[in-house]
Parts: sequence; C-alpha cells; structure tokens
Amino acid sequence: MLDAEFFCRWLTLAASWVERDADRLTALDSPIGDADHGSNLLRGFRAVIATLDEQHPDTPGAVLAVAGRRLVSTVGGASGPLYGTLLRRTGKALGDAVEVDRDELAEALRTGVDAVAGLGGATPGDKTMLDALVPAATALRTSFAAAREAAEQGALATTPMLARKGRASYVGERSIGHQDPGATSSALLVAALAETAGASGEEDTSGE
Amino acid sequence: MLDAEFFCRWLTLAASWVERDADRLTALDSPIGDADHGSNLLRGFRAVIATLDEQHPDTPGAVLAVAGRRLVSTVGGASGPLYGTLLRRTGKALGDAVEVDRDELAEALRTGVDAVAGLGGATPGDKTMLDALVPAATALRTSFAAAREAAEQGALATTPMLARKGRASYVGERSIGHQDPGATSSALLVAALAETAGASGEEDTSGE
Amino acid sequence: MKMLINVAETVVADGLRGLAAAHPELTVDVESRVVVRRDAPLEGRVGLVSGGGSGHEPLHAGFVGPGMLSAACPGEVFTSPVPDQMVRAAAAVDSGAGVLFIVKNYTGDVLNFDMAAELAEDEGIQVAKVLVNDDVAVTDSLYTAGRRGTGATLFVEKLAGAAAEEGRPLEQVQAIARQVNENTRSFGVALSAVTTPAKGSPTFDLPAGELELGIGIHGEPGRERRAMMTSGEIADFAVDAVLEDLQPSNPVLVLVNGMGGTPLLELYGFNAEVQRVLSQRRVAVARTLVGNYVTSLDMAGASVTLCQVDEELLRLWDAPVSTPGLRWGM
Amino acid sequence: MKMLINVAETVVADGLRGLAAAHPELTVDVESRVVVRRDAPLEGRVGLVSGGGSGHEPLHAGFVGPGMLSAACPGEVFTSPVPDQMVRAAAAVDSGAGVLFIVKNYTGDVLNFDMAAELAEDEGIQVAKVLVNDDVAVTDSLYTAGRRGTGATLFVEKLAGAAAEEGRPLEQVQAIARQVNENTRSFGVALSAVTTPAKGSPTFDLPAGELELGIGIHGEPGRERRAMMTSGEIADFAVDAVLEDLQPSNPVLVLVNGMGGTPLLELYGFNAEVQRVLSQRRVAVARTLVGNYVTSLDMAGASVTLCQVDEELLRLWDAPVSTPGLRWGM
Ligand SMILES: Nc1ncnc2c1ncn2[C@@H]1O[C@H](COP(=O)(O)OP(=O)(O)O)[C@@H](O)[C@H]1O
Ligand SMILES: Nc1ncnc2c1ncn2[C@@H]1O[C@H](COP(=O)(O)OP(=O)(O)O)[C@@H](O)[C@H]1O
Ligand SMILES: [Mg+2]
Ligand SMILES: [Mg+2]
Ligand SMILES: [Mg+2]
Ligand SMILES: [Mg+2]
Repeated sequence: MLDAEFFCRWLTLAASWVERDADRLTALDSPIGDADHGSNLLRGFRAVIATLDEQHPDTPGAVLAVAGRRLVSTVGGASGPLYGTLLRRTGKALGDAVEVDRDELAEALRTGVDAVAGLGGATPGDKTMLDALVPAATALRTSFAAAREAAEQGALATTPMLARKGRASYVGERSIGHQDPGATSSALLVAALAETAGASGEEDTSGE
Repeated sequence: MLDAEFFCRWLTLAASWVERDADRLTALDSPIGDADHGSNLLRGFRAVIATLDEQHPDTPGAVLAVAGRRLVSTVGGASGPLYGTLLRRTGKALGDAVEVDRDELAEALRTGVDAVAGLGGATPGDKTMLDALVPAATALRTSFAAAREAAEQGALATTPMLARKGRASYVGERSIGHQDPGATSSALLVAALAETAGASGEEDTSGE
Repeated sequence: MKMLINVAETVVADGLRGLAAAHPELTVDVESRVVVRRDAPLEGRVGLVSGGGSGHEPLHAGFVGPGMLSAACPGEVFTSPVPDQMVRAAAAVDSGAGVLFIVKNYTGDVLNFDMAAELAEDEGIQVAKVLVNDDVAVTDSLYTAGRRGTGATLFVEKLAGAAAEEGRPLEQVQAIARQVNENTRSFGVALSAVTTPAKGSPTFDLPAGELELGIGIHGEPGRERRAMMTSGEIADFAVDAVLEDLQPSNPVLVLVNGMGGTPLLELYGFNAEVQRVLSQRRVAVARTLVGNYVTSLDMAGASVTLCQVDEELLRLWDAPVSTPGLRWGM
Repeated sequence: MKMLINVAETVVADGLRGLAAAHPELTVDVESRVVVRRDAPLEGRVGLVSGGGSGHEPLHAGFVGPGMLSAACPGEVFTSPVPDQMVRAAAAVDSGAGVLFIVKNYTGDVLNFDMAAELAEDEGIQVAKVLVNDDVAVTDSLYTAGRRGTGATLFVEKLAGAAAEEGRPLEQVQAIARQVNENTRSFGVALSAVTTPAKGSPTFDLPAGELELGIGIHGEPGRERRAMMTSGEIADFAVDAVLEDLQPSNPVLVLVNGMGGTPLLELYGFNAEVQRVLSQRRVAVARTLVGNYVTSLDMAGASVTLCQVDEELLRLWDAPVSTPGLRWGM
C-alpha cells in the first residue's frame, strides 16, 4: 500500500531528477519553445519539496494537493497550471485515505489527466504532456513498470508529431522532428514513480 | 611645371586609391579608433572629384582650395578639418600662379602641414598623420620619390608609437603596435602625388 | 553569452529592485513580484492589471502609471506569472469598480490568469478579461494555440488605460480593449536568436546571411527562414502580412517596435520604409511610435503593429500618460 | 553581422526620414542633416545646438524639443558632423539671443564645431561653446586628447535646455552648461564590441568570458580587459571609478545608461547594484534615469554617470521636457 510517506519519496526523487535533467528539458524547449521548461520545473519542485518538509501532509491525497497548489503558485507558464492541476486533481480523487493501492492511484491519475486535458484542451497526438500521461495512466492499471514504459514510449512518439497546442504550435511544420519537453518531463515524473515503487517493493500493491 | 590639370590628376588618382584602400584604412581605425577612416575619406574624395568635375578651377591653388573646402564640408571627424585645412592652406600658399614647380609646392605644403599641426596641436611622434606629412614635406624639396618614401617610412614608424592625440590616445598603452590610419592615408596621398608626377615626367620640375 | 547580471536565478528580482530605485512613483513588491501605481486604488476607477513573462521590458511593469496600467505582474523570463501575483495585484488596485485582466494569448498566460480570475472573484473582486492576439504570423488558428499577443498589448494597455482613467465602467473599458485588439495586427522578424539567462546560449541557430520571418517575442523561431533581406524588403513583407489580415478603412497608429538588440538608428530607418509601404498601400497614418517597447531580451529584429483607430480611440491615444516606458501630456 | 538596413551608405539619411515620419513636431532636413524643433527660432531665447556622430541614438536628434535642444546635427556613424550642418542649425535657431554649441570632447567634434563657430560668427550669430568631457576612463589628459564626452551630454543638454527655455541669456546658459559638465563624471563597460554598418564586423575581438572596462561610445576598446564580472562587481568598479574623480557633497542625478545591446531588464538589475554601491559610499541620490540614452549601436554594456546637483540644477532637471527621447511634465 502507498502512504503519504511514499508520495513524498516519489516527489523527492522526481525533484532530484528534475534537478539533474533541467538543462536537457530547457534544451528541448529551445527549438520549438521558449527555453524555460527545465528552469520552470526546477523552481516548482524545489518549492514543493520545501513545502512538504514544512507541512508534512499525512495522507496521499493531501501530499499531492499541497504539491499541486505549490506548483501552481511557483511555476507559471503552461506547465505550472497543468502539472499543478494534475497533482491537485489526482490528490483530490484519492480523498482522505491514509493508504491507497496502485489501482486506486491509477484511477485517480486518470481523473487528474482528464483534468489536464480539460484545462488545456489538448488530446493525445497534439504533441504535449498528454502524449506521455494518457498512456501512462492506462498502463498503471497493469504495473508501475508498464506505466514507466508507456510514458517513455509516449514521449518518444512526440518527435514526429506536428504540434497543435502550446508554444510549439507557433512554429508549425518546424515542430516536427523535436521531442516535446512537457511529454519528456511527464515521462520523468512517471519513471520516478516507478522507481520509488520498485525501491519500496510496491510493484504488487494492486488490489486485484 | 605643375598646372591645375596636374593637381586634378593627382586628386583623381588619390581618390581611386582611397576607393581601393578604404577597407584597409577602416580596418586600421578599428583596434585604436572608431572604424570610419576609410569611409570618411571615401565620402570626401568622391565629393571632391564631383566638385572638381563641375567647377574646373584653373590654378593649382584654386584646385587645392576647392578640394580642401569640399573635404571640410563632407568628411567630418578629425580627418575632415585636418585634411581640408592641409589642402586649403597649401592651395592658399600657392597663390594665383597658373603653374608651380616642385620647390614651390614643397614650400606651400610645408605651410599646409604647419597649419595641420597648429589646428590639431600634434607634433611628430604623437602617432598621427603628421608623422607621415612632416617628413614628406621636407623630402619633397629633394624629389617626389623621396617624399613618397619619407611618407611611407613615417607611416610605418607610427606602429610602435604610443598615441598622444586623437581617438587612439584613449586606449593608452594598447595603441602601441598598430599603424596609425591617418598616417597611412597621408602616405597614400603623397604616393599618389609622386605617381602622378612620375607619369607626367614631372620628377624634374624643381626650380633649382 | 555574457550578461550584465549577477546570477540567472535573480534577474527578475534584481530588475524589480532597480525599477523601484528609479521610480519612486511605483510601489514595487519585489518579494511578491507585483508593481502597482502608488495612488492605487483610485476611487470609482476600474483597475487595469497586466502581466506576462519578463524579458519584454518596458512591457509590462514599465507601463504602470497614470493613463495606462494600474498594476503589472512580471513572471520569470519568458514565463507567465502565477495566479498568486495576479490576485494580489487585483486586490491592490480594486476600488470596487472592478478589474480588467489584460492577457496575451499564450497557453501559460491564459491558464494562470483564468485561475487568478476565479480566485479573485472568490475574494469578491469583479474581474473582466481581454485576450490580446494580434500576431498574424500564427495562421491556421484551429491547429495552433491561436494567434500570439505581441505589439497590440501596448495599444490595448494605453487605450484601455486612458478609458479607465476617465472613469468609464468595467464593461466599457473591456469593450474598448477588445475593440483595440480586434483592430490591431502585428508581424515580426528576427535577425538573431535570443539568449535567456537560464539557458545562456541562443535559443536557436540563425546562420549569418539568414533571417527569421514571423517570430514571436519569446525566442521561438519564426515560421520561415529566408536569405537576409534589406530593410525595405522586410518592410514590404511585414506590412503586407499585416494588411492581408487587417484592411484598415480608418487611419492607423503605427508601432515600429525593436526586439531589443537592434539599434534605434536602424529602427528609425526601418520606420522610413514602413511608412513608404503604407503610403503605397494608401493606408493613412495617424500616429507613429518607434522604439523598443515589446522586446525579447537581446534579440535583433523588429515588428510592425498597425492599430486602426476611430476618432475616439485616437483621442484616447493622445490622452496624457505617465509611465516609465511611455509618457506624454503630463 | 546582419543589420536592419538598406545599404551602409544611407543609414543616416534613412534614419532621419524615419525620424521625420514619427515626429511631425520636428523639422528634419534630411539632405542637410539638421533636425530643428518646429517652433524655432524662439524670440528672446538662446538656441541650443548639439551634434556628433550618429549611432548614439536617441542622442542627439532624439533630444530636440521644448526644454532641451533647439537643433541637432547628426554626422555619419561615429563621425563628427561637418561645419556646414552646424552653421545651418545655428542660423535656424538663432533669434538674436545667440546660440550655445554643445560639443563633446573628441578631436573631430571640436575641430568641426570650432570652424562652424567662426563661420556662424561671420554671419553675425553670437556663438558660445561648452565642451563636454566626463569620462573618467581617460586619464593622463596631458598625454591624450583629454577626457571624452559621454553620458554627461544628456545632463548638459537637459539642464542648459531648461535654462534656455526660461529665457536666460547666453552667458548664463553657457555657465550652467559648464557647471553641469564640471559636476558630472562617467565610466562605461562593454560586454561586446560594436559593429558599424560601414565595417560590418565587430570593431575589436572580445573573447567570451571577458569584458572591457573604461570604454567610450565609439566602439573603441577600453583601457583594460578583465575576466567577466557580475553586475554587482561591475557596479562597484564603475561607481568607484567615478567617485575617485568626483566627491559629491550634494545629491546626484544618476544615469544608468545602456550601450544599446543590453536588455532593459539587465539595466534595471544593474541599477539596483549601482544604488547599493552609492548608498554604501553615502552618496545621496536625487533622481535616477535608467535606459538606452547615449548608445553605441548594438554594443552590449552600460555606463554610469553621476551629476552632482544643487537645488537650482535639480529644479532645472525636473522642469518639463518634450523630446522623442526624454519627456516629462508636458
Ligand atoms: N494545451 C496544452 N495541453 C497540455 N499540455 C500543454 C499544453 N500547452 C503546453 N503544454 C505542455 O507544456 C510544455 C511547455 O511547458 P513550459 O515550457 O514550462 O511552459 P511555456 O510553454 O509556457 O513556456 C509543452 O512541452 C507541452 O507538453
Ligand atoms: N590632433 C590631431 N592632429 C593630427 N592628426 C590627427 C589628430 N587627431 C587625429 N588625427 C588623425 O586623424 C586620424 C583619424 O581620422 P578619422 O578616423 O577620419 O577621424 P576620427 O578620429 O574623428 O574618427 C588619426 O589616425 C590621426 O592620424
Ligand atoms: Mg517553455
Ligand atoms: Mg575614425
Ligand atoms: Mg515559458
Ligand atoms: Mg570618427
């Protein structure tokens, strides 16, 4: 079962991976964007970790809600409200439970991903974070490892796509051939989740 | 003997050499100046030629006076008033004579060079056009070829000098090691004079 | 790439400290990143709040003051500000007459301002919004995030600001802002790529001898790359691109805007060509503004914005304004 | 190096055509290269004529207008104008009260203005001169052409302009101009070299990771090259260099001036550091101006100018001014 502690470990690992990969994310955001995705997430995840350290929320839902609100108030740009909404709505869907299993998380994540789609108006194939998040949420029903793999494949699949949402859409045809930074960071977050689960022996927390 | 025609030929040749060497003069004016000496003289000599074509002054003195005035009103910068004064005062010293010999020109040029020194307050060794003009005016008493050689040597000798006048003085010690653009263009003007004299068989026009 | 900065992380805060020192007539909250005119809130007057990423100076903080914005929220470089800033700004300028949010049409700006509007309304502030989307380089808006907000922002902020200063009610100020946006179009070119402090190197490669046509103000490449053109050719291209979208029957306000790295001498020369094209196309020019107003850090290049005005809008344009970036009549 | 120009030969004329189109309140003689405020000559008022090479915009043509210059003579890029321009300008603005020539201390400017003064006096115009030489980077003035005129020019033009606008006689306007110059000092740094249209490539090599200290505004290299410094370190260096020469007992006007290629965001951040140093050195600041005013085409970098003022000079600074480049109070 996954408790508040688990979600804090996930976000801490995610933050350290963002720290490590910030320059790569910013570089991906250069040819088809405005070269800030890495520094945006860096700022956001540093703030999230500081707030979690301070507030110690005691349910999975509260951890994600706090983290999401913090992203909204520190990131800015497109990814701030989108990732903020993802975590907040996923957290809200988890309710007050002190522990949740993988299935419950998969279902809540689906709600969160739907909220992202609703907010930004994008669908898979538009070359956005949804191209990693949507398959990841589905695959999470199977396993953490499958979610990781699905997100990774989803991110890679954005390369040949023509961007239809966000800043990359401005460059039109020239967006083709570049991997989407948001899909890449989404894959990173999902990979951190799987890594945390693996390290905690949680690959089998499914209720089934 | 040197008539108005001769002086027009000189200035025409000088103008074509300025045309050819403008980029080099501007390049010399870059490390120790403001990168405009070539384009300054280009503008000035084009205007001089146009005016001479239009006005056909009929004495050596008038040719130089017209050319000098034209330089003053088209060049700007330091070299405009200085070269303008050089030609105007040399021309004035030649008086109304329809023809002059080399000695007379040498004497008039000395007056012109003195006027440049008076106007700009520089003396030889300050790394300016005077380092070419002063020895050239002296050597012209001997021959056109000697004047050319003296001006050329004078220009080369500016390289190790520390600039004490004009823009190059601002960079202090860093002016050392660069040939002065104004001395270089002076050597070019004197060389054009010698070349014109040689082509006209005038090397022997001395009154002596 | 060398910059006149301390470290990339503090450029926005450092800039705000410097703004505060130079402009005592503004209240600058460096911590919360909100810039407010000192006399706000003004009884019975609508508050105008704008904001967006930093790096476009003087936009927006440089347009705060009498006759223009009531407050601005600068985000990180090229990054939309966060809702907290906007809510704080709205609260600082609302006198009960309501607040107009001026939002440039970028996904980030739209989402953050939307969230802010909800939060501000929860606090009892009446909020109206205007979306600025004038950049004709972004076509097929069905398949994109829609046209970007660029040079029109200056006209929206100035004209709506003059209307607010006159004490017009919120719906009217919003209607004027929308009217301005609908009558304004822009097109920009880049001669060099931009370098952000965070990245430290140009955001894209632009070889010598080529330029980008149809660029935005965030360092993103344009729609098309061509062999370098003369200022006259660029003026033809840019003005015609705008006129394809906007056929003015009334006179226009012209903004010949520098992206930041192009010398003013070149901008004035470019303006001469822009005016030539406009007169060839029989477009009457009411006023012209030349300078660096909606910039993209050190990017070399320029944009042309045309804003069609009736007599009322022209009067609002000429109305007094006193901000760090735009000032006349007072 | 790409530029937004037609050809190098016409940049100044093109710029003047563009200035004329944007500023109907100026009389721009593109052919003769003289820019005059439309209402000149003003009965009983001293005329203020300035000039210098182009490439420093808005200086000087952008400072023509009520409360500042009566006329400006733009030369070729970085090249002093010629006497004909200055004589024409003097004739256009002289009402019989005489004309003050504002001359930056460069050999070319000095020689050309001297010739012009002679010619103008031949035409019966009373001419007085003021020499601006504020750049502390040029030391040992015995062995140089003397200190350069840089940022102080703006203060001389503004304060003498305000005095002329009040109807003060020529000697008084000249005395004020001299007082301002004597109480003003500047120091500049470059992060990149400048590229002139005529040369088309940077005037000197400045490797990544190094900066030039003590530069002028004509693309000449500085006195010293150092490893890149932070904006705080540069502020310490520049302010201390100025204060070594000028120990103000009165408050100062501060100009944090961009050389053209440095974003306004960075200039404001630099201003924050300049203000920190001034407060550490216990120098009282009366007013601060931040922006690109005395530029060097696309050069990246900035200069700091301090102008010590008494109450009278401060009053003249605050007096209304209305020019393309500097405007307040009207
Ligand atoms: N409408 C949208 N829906 C979903 N994701 C989006 C949308 N617009 C942008 N994104 C994602 O946001 C990423 C960019 O984030 P970021 O660079 O931080 O913000 P900005 O584009 O404002 O600079 C894109 O790579 C894309 O994945
Ligand atoms: N005071 C002076 N006396 C004599 N020659 C001078 C003086 N000052 C400058 N010069 C000459 O002028 C040259 C520079 O001319 P130019 O580049 O056309 O003018 P500017 O320095 O105004 O840009 C220098 O190389 C030098 O030879
Ligand atoms: Mg981005
Ligand atoms: Mg020169
Ligand atoms: Mg962004
Ligand atoms: Mg020069």
